[in-house]
Amino acid sequence: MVNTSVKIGKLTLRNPVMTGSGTFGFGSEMSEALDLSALGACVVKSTSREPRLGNPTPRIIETSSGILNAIGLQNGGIDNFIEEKLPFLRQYDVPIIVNLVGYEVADYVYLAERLTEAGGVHALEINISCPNVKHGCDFAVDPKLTFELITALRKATDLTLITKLSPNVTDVVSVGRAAADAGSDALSLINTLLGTAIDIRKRKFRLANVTGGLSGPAIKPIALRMVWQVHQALPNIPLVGMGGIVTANDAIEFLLAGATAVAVGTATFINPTAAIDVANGIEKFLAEQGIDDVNELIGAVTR
Amino acid sequence: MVNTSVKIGKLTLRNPVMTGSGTFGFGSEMSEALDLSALGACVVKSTSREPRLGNPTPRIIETSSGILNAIGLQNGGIDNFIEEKLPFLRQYDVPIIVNLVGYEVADYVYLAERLTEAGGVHALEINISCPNVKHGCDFAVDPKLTFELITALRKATDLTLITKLSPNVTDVVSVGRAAADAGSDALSLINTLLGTAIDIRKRKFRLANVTGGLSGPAIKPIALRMVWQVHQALPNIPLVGMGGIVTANDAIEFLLAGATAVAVGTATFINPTAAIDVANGIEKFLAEQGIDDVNELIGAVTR
Amino acid sequence: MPVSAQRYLVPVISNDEIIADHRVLTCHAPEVAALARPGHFVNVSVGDGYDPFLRKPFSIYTVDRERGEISMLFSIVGATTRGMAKKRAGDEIDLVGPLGGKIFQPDSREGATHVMVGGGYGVPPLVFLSKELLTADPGANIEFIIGARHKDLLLCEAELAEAGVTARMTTEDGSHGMRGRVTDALRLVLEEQSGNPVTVYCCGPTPMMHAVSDLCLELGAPCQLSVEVGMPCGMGVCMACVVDLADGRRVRCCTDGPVFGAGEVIW
Amino acid sequence: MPVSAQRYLVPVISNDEIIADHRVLTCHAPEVAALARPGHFVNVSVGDGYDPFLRKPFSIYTVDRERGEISMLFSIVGATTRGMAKKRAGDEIDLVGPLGGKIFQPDSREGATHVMVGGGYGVPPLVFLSKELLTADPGANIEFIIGARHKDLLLCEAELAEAGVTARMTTEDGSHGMRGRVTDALRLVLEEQSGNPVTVYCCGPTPMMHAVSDLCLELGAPCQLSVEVGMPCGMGVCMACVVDLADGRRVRCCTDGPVFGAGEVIW
Ligand SMILES: Cc1cc2nc3c(=O)[nH]c(=O)nc-3n(C[C@H](O)[C@H](O)[C@H](O)COP(=O)(O)OP(=O)(O)OC[C@H]3O[C@@H](n4cnc5c(N)ncnc54)[C@H](O)[C@@H]3O)c2cc1C
Ligand SMILES: Cc1cc2nc3c(=O)[nH]c(=O)nc-3n(C[C@H](O)[C@H](O)[C@H](O)COP(=O)(O)OP(=O)(O)OC[C@H]3O[C@@H](n4cnc5c(N)ncnc54)[C@H](O)[C@@H]3O)c2cc1C
Ligand SMILES: Cc1cc2nc3c(=O)[nH]c(=O)nc-3n(C[C@H](O)[C@H](O)[C@H](O)COP(=O)(O)O)c2cc1C
Ligand SMILES: Cc1cc2nc3c(=O)[nH]c(=O)nc-3n(C[C@H](O)[C@H](O)[C@H](O)COP(=O)(O)O)c2cc1C
Ligand code: FES
Ligand code: FES
Repeated sequence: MVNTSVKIGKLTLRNPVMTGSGTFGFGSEMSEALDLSALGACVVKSTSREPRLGNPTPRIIETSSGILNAIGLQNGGIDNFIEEKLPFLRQYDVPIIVNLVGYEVADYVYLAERLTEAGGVHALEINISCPNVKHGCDFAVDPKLTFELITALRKATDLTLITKLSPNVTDVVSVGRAAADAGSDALSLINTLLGTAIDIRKRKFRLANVTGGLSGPAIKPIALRMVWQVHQALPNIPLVGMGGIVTANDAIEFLLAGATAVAVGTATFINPTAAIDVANGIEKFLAEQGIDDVNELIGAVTR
Repeated sequence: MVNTSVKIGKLTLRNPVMTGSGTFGFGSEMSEALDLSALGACVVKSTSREPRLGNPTPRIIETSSGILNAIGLQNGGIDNFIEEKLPFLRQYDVPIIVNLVGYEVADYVYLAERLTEAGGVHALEINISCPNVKHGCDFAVDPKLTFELITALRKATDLTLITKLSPNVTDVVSVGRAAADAGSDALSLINTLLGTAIDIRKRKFRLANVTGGLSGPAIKPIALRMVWQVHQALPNIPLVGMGGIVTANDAIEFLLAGATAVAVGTATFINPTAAIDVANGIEKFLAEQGIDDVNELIGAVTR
Repeated sequence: MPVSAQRYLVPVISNDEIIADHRVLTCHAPEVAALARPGHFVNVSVGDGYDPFLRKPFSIYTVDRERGEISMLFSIVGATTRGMAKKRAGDEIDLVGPLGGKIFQPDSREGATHVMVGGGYGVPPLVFLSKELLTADPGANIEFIIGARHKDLLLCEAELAEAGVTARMTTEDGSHGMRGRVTDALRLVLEEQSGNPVTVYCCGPTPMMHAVSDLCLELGAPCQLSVEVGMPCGMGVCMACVVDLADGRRVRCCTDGPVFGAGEVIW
Repeated sequence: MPVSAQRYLVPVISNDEIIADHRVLTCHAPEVAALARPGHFVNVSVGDGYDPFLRKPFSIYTVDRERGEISMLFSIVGATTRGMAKKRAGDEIDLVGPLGGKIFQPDSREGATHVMVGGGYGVPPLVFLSKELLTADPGANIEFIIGARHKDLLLCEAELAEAGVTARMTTEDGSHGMRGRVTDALRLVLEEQSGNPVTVYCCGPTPMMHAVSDLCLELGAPCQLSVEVGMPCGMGVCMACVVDLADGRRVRCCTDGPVFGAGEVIW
């Protein structure tokens, strides 16, 4: 038997494949399309203190091998999440990771406390890197602010903390190190790359929000490079790699680069069962290659 | 008649379409495939002080809607360029832009002086941003170093100076501003985004150099966003926009975002006449839309 | 509402041009055929690579549950529809579906008249709906209005005739049927039907649906509109397809719709 | 050397499977046919989108200058060759070419024997070369050696017979022809020819070419090898296809080659 389970902080995942926040709704939407319990973990859409209506439409447009999104973090707010979404998810035997977003440290701390208290949440992913809201990037581009935020969160909760890094920086390692130093149990990377597109006849931006975040296969080489860089610099902190993963082969590249787990984001839009297909594909690859533990792959790339 | 000519520093181009350095050799290779005189300008491969053998192979691999390259600046050195390549190019009625690369300020100054003296060179593109050589990124990620480099070059030559910016930074505007303040006549952007890819069966990087630069349509949204950001912040300096341009429509997006000219890079690999097809396509678009001057498009995007 | 979004790689049975740049592609997809109801759509991908990356939604046009076949009627506008146009019998096509949360709800009142108003590729789901109504009740009262700019763009007239439905055609240039817009014909129909229970079902270009919606509100006729917006996922998870409702909610078109009532949507 | 790299969108004439996962695609490309010589290749693109982005090189296999047709023999391994496999007569294919700087240089010495050594899709350009030699001189001495692991993988035996060339087949498992490798047959041929002017032309998998090159150096036979490395542009501008030469130069395979002499290349 092949072992596919990995550990992220205190959390043991049955396989290394999670969903990408914002690409899998709150889980319930997909509960008939696939078996949620077959996921390594279910990461839900960013949740904020108050409900948010998000940006005007168009919110997503297509680019070559990718999409630009500027959803603007539409969500029902923390009360709605705890009352309406969490009870449904608790039915499933799957780790639930809630992605948090806020304007300031106090927002994040409040959310972390509420979710710790609510019970049934296994880890928090800290979105310090959403490029689509005012001040959304403040934390992610600044190691010092990141350190402060994660320090405060570390005091507020015992839940596994995963800090989600932005790729829109010169030095992703320094931000990752700040989060690790402040007590983050793991890092996830990458969030989307800031981009835009223009309708040449209308002479207008194709997204109502002007810019959006680029995701999908187009960004995979960049994401993989960043995962590798961070793993080289910080080999002891588990990484959740993401950015353009569509197939098991893509995911295995991330594992070899140093990710302990991966997330499947945009790919779910074109293949509803992408996350589970990737998990199954990894298992098949291990069997094929005669590898009995997925952990052997982690960081195993050589020059 | 539609006017397609634009100005970059002291240089007037018959149309806004250049070739991308490193994707068009030294011009001579393509002289039978297309009419060099139909280009807005011919930008040649990076030239260094001494000949360079570049990196081991594989040097280019394919990714979704893009490629990763780690050529490592193979070139014959400045003597070879002036003796062997320049005389050929001088035969054509086309502005010649030489892309320079060096390890330190003195290298760049030396190259600029040699090329100014040689005659027949119309502008210098300063590659401060090649991610494939040791220290290759030092200038491009640091506004202060960029300012010093361009200041020294400004003293060394009267040729039009175009500083080529790297996208692998948190704040591309600050580097662009430093170059402009130091006297760069124009800015070109973007160079490639640092990425990697792994062969999962061999557990090895697919590029001999481990990482390489991502180019092609995959990066277009990021390039376009950066051109727009820099144009918003520095509306008075002409920009040469590039990154994923394949068609005239792509180029027009860059013009609308604020580029005065564009460069067609990787697209030449799949369509030898891409640069000229783009130039012709822009002219056709202008005619179709009843616009009599291409300059009307520059920065004309609205929200 | 969760969707039973399943992916199917299925063989194409036929692919025929019906009018210029419009084709009907039929494929063997028994699982989809079994579940499909009028207003449902499927998300189609034609390529092997990731450019274009997203699937594109197409309404289900005909369903043959016995043979396990469904068809889509599409107009060739971009990469996916160009790729669909190239498919030949025996080729594979990649579908996710059936998708759609709130679809057409047939008016079940005694003697109700069902008024279909369609334009462009909005007509096919209404043909599907009409056939389902007639299957359930061969005596169902159906009025069908199809609008187009020109007679060469009118769709499905023959198919409806075959099903026993005589459609009223309107063309903006008068080249076939009544000169004018679908709303001109709809006003006549609704006046004819005044006093009877009636429901309008509408699918077509947004300006047309907006006008139909306004007219139905004016005349007090219940109206169901299948709203079209870009749908990157079609499964309720991306939050890109949102529409603003009169009650202040911002909901997903794909799973909270795509069928909404007149007056419900803010245009 | 500048290449006259021109792009052509041309119709496919036929596309036939010859052995498992290997096909010959013929298209109408008169400009390419007019210029093509043995050792030239064309850069092919099959998709509409940008994934895969790059073209892929394929040797020119047959040329019918009268009809303006060329063909390529390809083995199905990835996106481009899968796309080529799907093309049917009448479909379009997108080519750039003919490409190649230094191609095969026929030995022009009186009475020279031309020894072809090919494996896999390295055989077709040598078939082209043999036919050209025979057209120029119907009495040309041609020895042709084809190697494969198993008889089901041997290519072009019948086509060569038709052209009047009896190829020596070698299979690693002895399932057809001589058991062994091409170098075993080559050693025999070169010994038979000892004293005569002879040139070896070789194209095949790199390990095979390496072995052939070593043998020719050992036996002092002139040898031309068509080297295969990844070629992102094929036109000499990307600098990715470099090979290191014994004289210390690092040159482009596409335009400074792809044909090099034994001893010239560092393997
Ligand atoms: C619920 C639903 C049901 C539908 N049912 C049908 C149906 O039954 N039949 C049918 O034919 N269609 C239907 N559609 C519409 C169909 O999904 C779209 O037309 C789809 O975009 C076609 O995909 P494509 O790849 O061919 O075109 P796309 O490439 O997506 O192009 C679509 C349109 O967008 C424009 N466009 C593309 N790229 C750009 C750009 N860069 N800048 C500006 N404009 C651009 C194109 O010119 C074109 O007009 C339906 C849509 C919805 C939401
Ligand atoms: C001068 C020249 C002439 C040639 N002539 C011919 C010819 O006549 N006939 C012919 O059949 N071929 C020929 N080739 C080879 C042909 O160009 C290549 O096989 C080409 O790559 C096929 O394209 P593809 O898109 O089908 O396969 P690709 O997708 O490019 O795959 C090619 C190989 O690379 C592997 N590969 C792809 N992606 C990855 C990855 N992510 N990691 C690791 N490995 C990967 C695949 O498994 C496969 O084995 C020639 C090559 C050269 C240089
Ligand atoms: C439509 C969409 C919405 C997203 N929303 C969020 C979000 O709310 N919070 C977050 O941290 N990341 C969000 N992301 C980023 C993804 O979780 C992921 O980091 C990114 O898309 C890269 O992975 P991918 O290429 O597999 O999609 C979103 C991505 C997309 C495409
Ligand atoms: C193979 C290759 C080699 C390149 N070499 C250079 C170089 O020598 N100097 C340089 O400034 N940029 C170089 N570039 C970067 C391009 O000039 C351009 O900035 C980048 O590729 C983005 O444009 P594109 O997507 O149109 O290719 C190279 C790019 C490629 C693909
Ligand atoms: S299309 Fe994604 S939520 Fe509706
Ligand atoms: S393939 Fe680009 S230089 Fe040879």
